[in-house]
Amino acid sequence: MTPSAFWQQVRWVFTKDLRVEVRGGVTLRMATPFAALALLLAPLATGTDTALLRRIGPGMLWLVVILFGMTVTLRSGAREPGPVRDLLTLSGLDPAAGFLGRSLASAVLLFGVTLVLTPLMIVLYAPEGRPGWGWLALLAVAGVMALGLLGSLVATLVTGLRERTALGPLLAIPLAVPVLLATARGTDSAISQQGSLSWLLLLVAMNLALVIVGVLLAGPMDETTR
Amino acid sequence: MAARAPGCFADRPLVSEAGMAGSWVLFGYLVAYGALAIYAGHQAYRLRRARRRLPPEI
Amino acid sequence: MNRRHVLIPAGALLAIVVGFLVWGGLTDNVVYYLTPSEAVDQRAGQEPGYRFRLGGLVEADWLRGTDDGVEFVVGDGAVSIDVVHTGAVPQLFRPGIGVVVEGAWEGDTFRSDTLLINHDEQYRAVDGEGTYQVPTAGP
Amino acid sequence: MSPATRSSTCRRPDTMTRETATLHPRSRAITSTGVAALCLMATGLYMAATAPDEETQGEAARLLFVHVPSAITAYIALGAGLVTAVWYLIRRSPAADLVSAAAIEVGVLFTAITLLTGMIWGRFVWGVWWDWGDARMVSTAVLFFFYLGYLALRRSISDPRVRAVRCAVLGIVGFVQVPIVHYSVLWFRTLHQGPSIIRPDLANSTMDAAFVAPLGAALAAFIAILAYLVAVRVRLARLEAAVDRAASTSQPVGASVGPPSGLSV
Repeated sequence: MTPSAFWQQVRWVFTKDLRVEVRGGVTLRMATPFAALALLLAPLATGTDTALLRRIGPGMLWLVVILFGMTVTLRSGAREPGPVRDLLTLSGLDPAAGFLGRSLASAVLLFGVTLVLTPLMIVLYAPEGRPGWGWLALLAVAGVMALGLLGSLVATLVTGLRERTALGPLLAIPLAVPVLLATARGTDSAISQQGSLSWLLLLVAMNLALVIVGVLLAGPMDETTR
Repeated sequence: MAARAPGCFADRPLVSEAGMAGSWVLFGYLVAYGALAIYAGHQAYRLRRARRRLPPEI
Repeated sequence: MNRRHVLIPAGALLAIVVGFLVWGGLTDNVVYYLTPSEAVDQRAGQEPGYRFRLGGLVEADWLRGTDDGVEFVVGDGAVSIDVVHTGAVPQLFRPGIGVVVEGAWEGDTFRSDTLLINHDEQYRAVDGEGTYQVPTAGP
Repeated sequence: MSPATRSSTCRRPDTMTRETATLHPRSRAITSTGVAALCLMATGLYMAATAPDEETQGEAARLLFVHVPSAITAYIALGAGLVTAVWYLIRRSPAADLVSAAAIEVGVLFTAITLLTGMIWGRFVWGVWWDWGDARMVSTAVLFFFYLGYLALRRSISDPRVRAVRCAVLGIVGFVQVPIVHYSVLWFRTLHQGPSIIRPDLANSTMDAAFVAPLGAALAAFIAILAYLVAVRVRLARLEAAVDRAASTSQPVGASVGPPSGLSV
């Protein structure tokens, strides 16, 4: 397959997944309000210590994005059900292209969740300092990309299992720890006007590793979900 | 910074008693080898059970 | 399998980024504790009551037990800070050992409520038959 | 069981003989590995007990001879799981899948031992059972939970081929964490001490020779224990698979077969 044909397939899967989300809308209608609720409830658990809330704001935002976003990713990143899957297989879809397309679509959805939740976090937790918005945007993009790749990788592994709703997060969230560390700590240092280069590079490295592993193993993984 | 004076810490033993350290060591070894023994024992039990269930022709 | 157009650039980039992370010294801003020098340097930028961790060696010439803790001096060879610790004292606490204390500035002293021993990777036999020589550098 | 039922288990004779060979109740190789492991263990324990006290930690330094070998053994086990997982994906040999799963299961056991002995040692030396700021402790715990997930995934798939492929993928992905755990003490300034022997400047070991020998003996013992446990685990997996096959092919269940073991696995 030529590179352009490969990327064309990636684009197809990507737009298909986003269209499904636009028409079905699980992410925006259910997961995002749920995550917002979690952000609202966390201060009740820690007690209304304003100084503490200022410090934990960015960390809470990303914790919520990972915990609730991961459930979305595990749903939308899963391989297509029955007829759609057969159709894609018949039309010669490269499994690796499917993997990348699904991951990108999940990442876009997660970015949407983050965009909605960030202003909410700033209003509720009032983190001190003026953030470097450039760093924040870069960290968010790299973070949701990694979560999207991780989500669709794990989603494929638990496809069709009865236990997938519990098993998916158990497998995905330990691997998402670097994302939590890098985004939360990186946001901290972006807010305190220090650079976040090393955190950003950590996320980039994680993304690249996931792309390589996913593309290499997409074939074997797909054959078990047929 | 406070004025420096040669200090002491006499009301409290600085170096732990050997017996204390020994009991921590014993605790650690017990946990480690105990976990290994429990796992090995569980494997032996499952092996025996599986053999019992194997039909006689094998 | 013809996915080299994805794998080769991704692999090359990964090697570069990992190399940068490991050998570029970029993990320096991921610190678990500040050394006394860093703590004094960064003090101006901190708001009052800012909690952080301070790590260094317990200096030998000032050490005093109090009713509910211990007072001692933590240094890194260049800067020394007086520490007033309230709370439990680990058994290995003694002059010359590495410690990490958690707390905040109070005047010129550091008031700590958590004291951890930061033992180094050196193992020296008590009977002195070993070949290992104590290095002169700090932790 | 009547001859009629036996003939209804439509297995070919050649597979029968191979199974009979692998399922034989006693294997001399496994038994001798076990005996060797026990001897090495006794030697290691004796050397640990007779090692000199350490200057700062006193007796407590003896925890070195159980904590460090179990960590290294866990790395080796998970590494073996990785290699055999890759081998499975290339060759599709069911044996590689079984060995991979066995190695990872035993690796999880050794990771748990590492965490527990580390916590006990930390309580004595540092003064705390657990410390959130320490990269080594936290990353080891994350590794442990991930591989618990691996074992859970293994249990929830019943089709051997699907299970083998998916678990191989997971075993490969998860191993990425091992170098992160190992190098975390060098990359970050944390509470956990740096490496004493396998360090960037290999010539400058910071450990007295008096401790190196017992450490080596304990490591040899742990590796022998690892080999023994993995061998037993592989044999158990084979046996249980045979029981499952027998239970599914010789329905209705005869008196000697018992309930389907799928429930208890």
